Amino acid sequence: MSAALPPDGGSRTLAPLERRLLEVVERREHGAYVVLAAEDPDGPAPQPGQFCMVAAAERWGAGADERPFLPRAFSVLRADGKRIELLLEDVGPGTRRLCELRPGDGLRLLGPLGRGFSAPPGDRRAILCGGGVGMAPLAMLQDELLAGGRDAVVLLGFRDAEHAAGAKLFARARVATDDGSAGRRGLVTELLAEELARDPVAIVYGCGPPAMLETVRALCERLEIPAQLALEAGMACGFGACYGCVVPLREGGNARVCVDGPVFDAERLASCLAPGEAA
Amino acid sequence: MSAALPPDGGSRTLAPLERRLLEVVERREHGAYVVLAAEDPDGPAPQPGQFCMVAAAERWGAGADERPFLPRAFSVLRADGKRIELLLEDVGPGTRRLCELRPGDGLRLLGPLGRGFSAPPGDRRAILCGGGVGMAPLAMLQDELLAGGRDAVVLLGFRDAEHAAGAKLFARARVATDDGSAGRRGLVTELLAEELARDPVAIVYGCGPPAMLETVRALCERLEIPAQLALEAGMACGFGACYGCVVPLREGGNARVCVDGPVFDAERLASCLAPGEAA
Amino acid sequence: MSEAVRFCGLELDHRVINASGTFDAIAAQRVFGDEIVLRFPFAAFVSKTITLEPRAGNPPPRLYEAPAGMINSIGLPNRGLLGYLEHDLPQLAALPVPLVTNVMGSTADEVARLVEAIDARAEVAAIELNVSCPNVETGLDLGADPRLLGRLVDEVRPLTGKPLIVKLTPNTADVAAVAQAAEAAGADAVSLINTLRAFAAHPDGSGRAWLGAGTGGLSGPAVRAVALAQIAAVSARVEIPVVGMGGIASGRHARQAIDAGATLVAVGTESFRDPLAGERVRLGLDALEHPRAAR
Amino acid sequence: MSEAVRFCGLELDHRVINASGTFDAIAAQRVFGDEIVLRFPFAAFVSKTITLEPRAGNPPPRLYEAPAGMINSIGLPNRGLLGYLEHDLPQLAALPVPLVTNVMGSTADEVARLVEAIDARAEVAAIELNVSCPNVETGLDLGADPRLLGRLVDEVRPLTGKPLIVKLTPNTADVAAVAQAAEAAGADAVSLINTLRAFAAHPDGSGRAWLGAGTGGLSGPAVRAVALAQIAAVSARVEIPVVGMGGIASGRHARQAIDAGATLVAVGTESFRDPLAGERVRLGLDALEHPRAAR
Ligand SMILES: Cc1cc2nc3c(=O)[nH]c(=O)nc-3n(C[C@H](O)[C@H](O)[C@H](O)COP(=O)(O)OP(=O)(O)OC[C@H]3O[C@@H](n4cnc5c(N)ncnc54)[C@H](O)[C@@H]3O)c2cc1C
Ligand SMILES: Cc1cc2nc3c(=O)[nH]c(=O)nc-3n(C[C@H](O)[C@H](O)[C@H](O)COP(=O)(O)OP(=O)(O)OC[C@H]3O[C@@H](n4cnc5c(N)ncnc54)[C@H](O)[C@@H]3O)c2cc1C
Ligand SMILES: Cc1cc2nc3c(=O)[nH]c(=O)nc-3n(C[C@H](O)[C@H](O)[C@H](O)COP(=O)(O)O)c2cc1C
Ligand SMILES: Cc1cc2nc3c(=O)[nH]c(=O)nc-3n(C[C@H](O)[C@H](O)[C@H](O)COP(=O)(O)O)c2cc1C
Ligand code: FES
Ligand code: FES
Repeated sequence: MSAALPPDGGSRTLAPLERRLLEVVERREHGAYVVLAAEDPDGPAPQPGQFCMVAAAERWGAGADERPFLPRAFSVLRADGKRIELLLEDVGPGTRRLCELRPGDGLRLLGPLGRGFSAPPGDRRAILCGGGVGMAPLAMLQDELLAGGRDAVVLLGFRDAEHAAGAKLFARARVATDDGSAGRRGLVTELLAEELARDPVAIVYGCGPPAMLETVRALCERLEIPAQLALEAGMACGFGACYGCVVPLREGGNARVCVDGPVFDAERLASCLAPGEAA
Repeated sequence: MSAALPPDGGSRTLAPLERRLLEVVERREHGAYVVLAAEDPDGPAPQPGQFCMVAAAERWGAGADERPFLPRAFSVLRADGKRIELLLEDVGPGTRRLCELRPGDGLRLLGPLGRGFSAPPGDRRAILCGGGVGMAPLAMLQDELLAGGRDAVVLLGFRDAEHAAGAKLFARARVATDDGSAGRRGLVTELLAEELARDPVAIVYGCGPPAMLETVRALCERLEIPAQLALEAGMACGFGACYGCVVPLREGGNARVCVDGPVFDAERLASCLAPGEAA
Repeated sequence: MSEAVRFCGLELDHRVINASGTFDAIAAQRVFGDEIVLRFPFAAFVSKTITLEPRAGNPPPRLYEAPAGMINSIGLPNRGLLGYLEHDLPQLAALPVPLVTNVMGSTADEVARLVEAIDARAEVAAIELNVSCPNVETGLDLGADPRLLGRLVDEVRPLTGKPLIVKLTPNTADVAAVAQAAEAAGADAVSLINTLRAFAAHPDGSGRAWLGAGTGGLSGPAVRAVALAQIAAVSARVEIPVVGMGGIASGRHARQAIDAGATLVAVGTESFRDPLAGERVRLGLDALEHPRAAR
Repeated sequence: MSEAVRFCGLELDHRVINASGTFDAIAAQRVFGDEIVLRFPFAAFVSKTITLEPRAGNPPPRLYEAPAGMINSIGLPNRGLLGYLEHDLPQLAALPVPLVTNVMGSTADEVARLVEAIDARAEVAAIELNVSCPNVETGLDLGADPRLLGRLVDEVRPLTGKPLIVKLTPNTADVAAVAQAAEAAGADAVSLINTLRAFAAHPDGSGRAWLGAGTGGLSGPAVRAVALAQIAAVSARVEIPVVGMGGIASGRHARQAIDAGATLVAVGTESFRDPLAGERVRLGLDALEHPRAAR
């Protein structure tokens, strides 16, 4: 059981100060993704959208260029007070090492961290829109919404069918793929636009690559529909210590994704793209 | 089959220029020691006393203090043209990582390197005297001597019975242990002194910790008995490139253990102890 | 079990503090709650660098992972002196340990104004002067030249009765000469090392800089051996206490810095990997100092 | 497939050479036989540093393994100028690539005598001047101060018509200023970085130095980001070609150094891990430059 969705982002589940040493108890593959489950008896119930800083307990490092060195950030896919699940996509030395882990191996985990999603205001319908591995924080959010008796439309976009296999992690979801090999051919943001056209009394929960998030942000801004977007940023610490993970705010200045986010109200963001990055 | 013992140290088996990627095919424990065997179809037959520079193919590094970084030196325990065996004692991050390897894992190996033992001059009886993991280069030497129809007395010293289990790697051997838990209680150099007293027409082949080697050296010097000692030194490269592995010579100047040794005629050495080290 | 230690007249519970800019006690309270105050990992808290005017810091990306370390181009974001005094100071003053405020200015006048303002605040136990700011004319770090640094410390020394720690730059030919100049001008202590100037190449192979600011500073285990050499060189030439840092990640590393001459050690990058790194370093250090008691 | 490159008038088969003191072509022939000559990994061979008189080098231990790198205190053992000319030079001249002789002296006079003697030998294609020798008076590296270095290069430049490469020290505040001084005094190229001054603590925890010589120099991947920053800083300020080195272990790293401004790259520590590292770096670099052809 995750912690209930807070009415707004003010409250958060606090992280125990210690990095916990957890044991991996299950490793499943879902197409291109790996789900790692670890026993976490002392972990508090995270809110949907919170994340953890994770490292393998053994041999963290010594990959290409002697990396990884720092821990890596991962959304909580699901957590029930006894175990925690993470969704991984192998994109570099850190995720590769974690994808190697097998039941019995150790994991160092700090969390839950950050500010998660908050409950849909009023009776707005929740539309969860995820791109690729960005679906991770939406799974627990859907569970929570459904458990609370609310609707939760899930729209997911993937490169291809191999990645779309990840959609099985959701109670139900509609899928788009770039190459049409699963679900609709096209972008998940096209599904979102249709969904919002059908019924604009909605709130959008988004997580995915910057270009996708930026499309979601711009769309919701134009339609004046509230959105909560979970951002990513390179992180060293995950708890506000390094000031490395900043994102510029529309109101001026920067916010730290790890403590002020990762979930932001879309209206606070000027753009979801990195400076100089094209959509 | 190892290469025949050369009449003197002038000839050596050359190393292929490439680090070979070998597959571990067997891992055995002998008390405190691990024997790793790897398939090595392209490896030339090494001479007894030659060594290799070895690293795990995967995850070399990331131990305590982010080490190991450099490859590690290991004597060839045995090699038969198809496979090579190494004897390991876990004393730090490099040997620990290698001791973790299991059949199917990869090993990077450069060698055979260095100058090995040479044949006993005239009809001198060969006495092989090893301390701890220093027994490694003596195993192939004994095989070679016995195959050549010569006698080869092996004397081995160990801390305790757990380590003395390594003596099983030899056709036959007499053992001393510090605590008397196996073989004679005492030092292997006491066995050696007795052996030499019995019949001084001998040559001593020694390998082991500095203090033991120094005792062997001093004993043989006093008795005017020739000795060939295989030294250890911290090494970065193993092929003469770094000048890191030097040992001072009696004749003045330094020799590089990796290319001028590891086997030295005892009379060339001033002392087997590191500068400032007590026996 | 740790022994108290005197440092520039301050009584500290043990020898392990944080490196400036690598721990945000206020953010940590939002994340970990009161636990971080109850179990504060450091014997003193060093603020990140405060400048006269607010700074947004550098554009992202600000972080790069290097072999056994990291490169940062954070760019000293801070609320500026007034923001610090109003907003941060009251919260930091509530921490259970003495507060060291780290300041930087690009001219002696700026530094003087910072030092005067901080001096006026009783909540602050000591001032650390970051002299790794690039000199506007030469582009070199302000603290790279012994004469320039001596002059700077000379000017600001009279402005405060609080202990003045000069945080040296490692990007210099003769760090011990710079430390001597700081000592001669009245510094109460020196701290080192700050990050080594470093370049992070874009992982896309384009040859562009990865960091938003172009270059950055290297920290973590990769720099530890350089730090130990500089700590030893400085300790051999000054009488004032030395705060040693750079890649310290265990009690053994702390011990090495102390053996090289440091009175206190500071933990920086390792706190990013583990928020309790400071406590771990202290316990490790205790165990080395009292090997029996630790069993 | 690699493209030939001109460097100070020399025609080299490709851009990858060895770093001085990290490859011994003569010893390699004893170990690997003629294979090392037939498949020589470098486009030029740089000798280890030669001094006027023979040197035994430092007492062991000379090596220490550091996070992502190593610290050495080899101490420049060599046969001295005469021994080099008589014993080493004939063998090195037989290598299939141009020979660069690296020399070091602790006074301008010593350097002058070395340069004159090497200049007289047609087998030598270029001279590299190692200025990381400690100045007897200051203890700083000879090459740490732009004025001192400029004067030194001024004195020895007229003594040879061969290309003169000045190998800079990284242990300085402003490496670009030193490079400019070398250029102004007539150097044909600069090479960098040499090792960073570093301390290796004894693993027994006693606080003693591990290395026989007390301190040493850090090299390997740990220093790569520092090297790239210095290569970029120097390349931006001089017109003469730059030889980039420091932690280069792959074609991608070589590419980064070239993008930072280097004309050639040198492989040092990585050759210890793999005698064919030079070839691997060259092939990796080729593959990045001709991505299609490499498939
Ligand atoms: C809040 C949050 C939640 C996340 N949740 C998930 C999740 O649930 N599942 C998941 O799979 N991923 C998640 N991520 C992303 C995940 O953290 C990254 O994929 C991971 O850090 C990549 O590490 P790596 O070592 O595998 O790859 P890296 O090599 O670190 O590459 C990842 C990216 O980092 C950059 N990069 C490359 N080299 C360097 C370098 N030397 N230094 C710095 N940056 C470099 C590049 O942009 C590269 O594309 C999340 C990230 C955040 C911030
Ligand atoms: C020619 C030769 C043949 C050998 N044959 C064998 C063999 O057959 N079997 C076998 O088990 N061993 C053999 N050895 C020894 C083996 O190479 C070492 O045990 C191994 O290198 C240890 O590496 P490690 O990482 O496990 O331990 P390390 O941590 O490297 O510790 C080993 C020793 O190195 C020193 N040390 C500690 N830290 C450092 C540091 N940071 N930098 C440098 N030195 C440090 C200390 O003296 C320590 O006791 C041989 C060595 C040589 C030279
Ligand atoms: C992300 C980051 C931010 C830093 N910010 C500051 C700062 O604001 N002021 C300062 O004096 N030093 C700053 N430093 C330098 C550290 O205080 C310390 O000197 C350096 O990182 C070396 O220690 P370490 O290797 O333990 O991190 C910063 C270092 C890092 C990594
Ligand atoms: C063991 C060793 C010996 C070295 N000897 C010399 C030398 O004789 N002359 C010299 O100019 N540089 C010497 N160097 C420095 C290297 O040439 C090179 O500048 C430095 O190691 C950085 O490159 P790397 O990180 O690729 O090793 C030596 C370096 C090492 C590691
Ligand atoms: S990751 Fe360090 S402040 Fe956000
Ligand atoms: S180990 Fe490098 S020269 Fe011997």
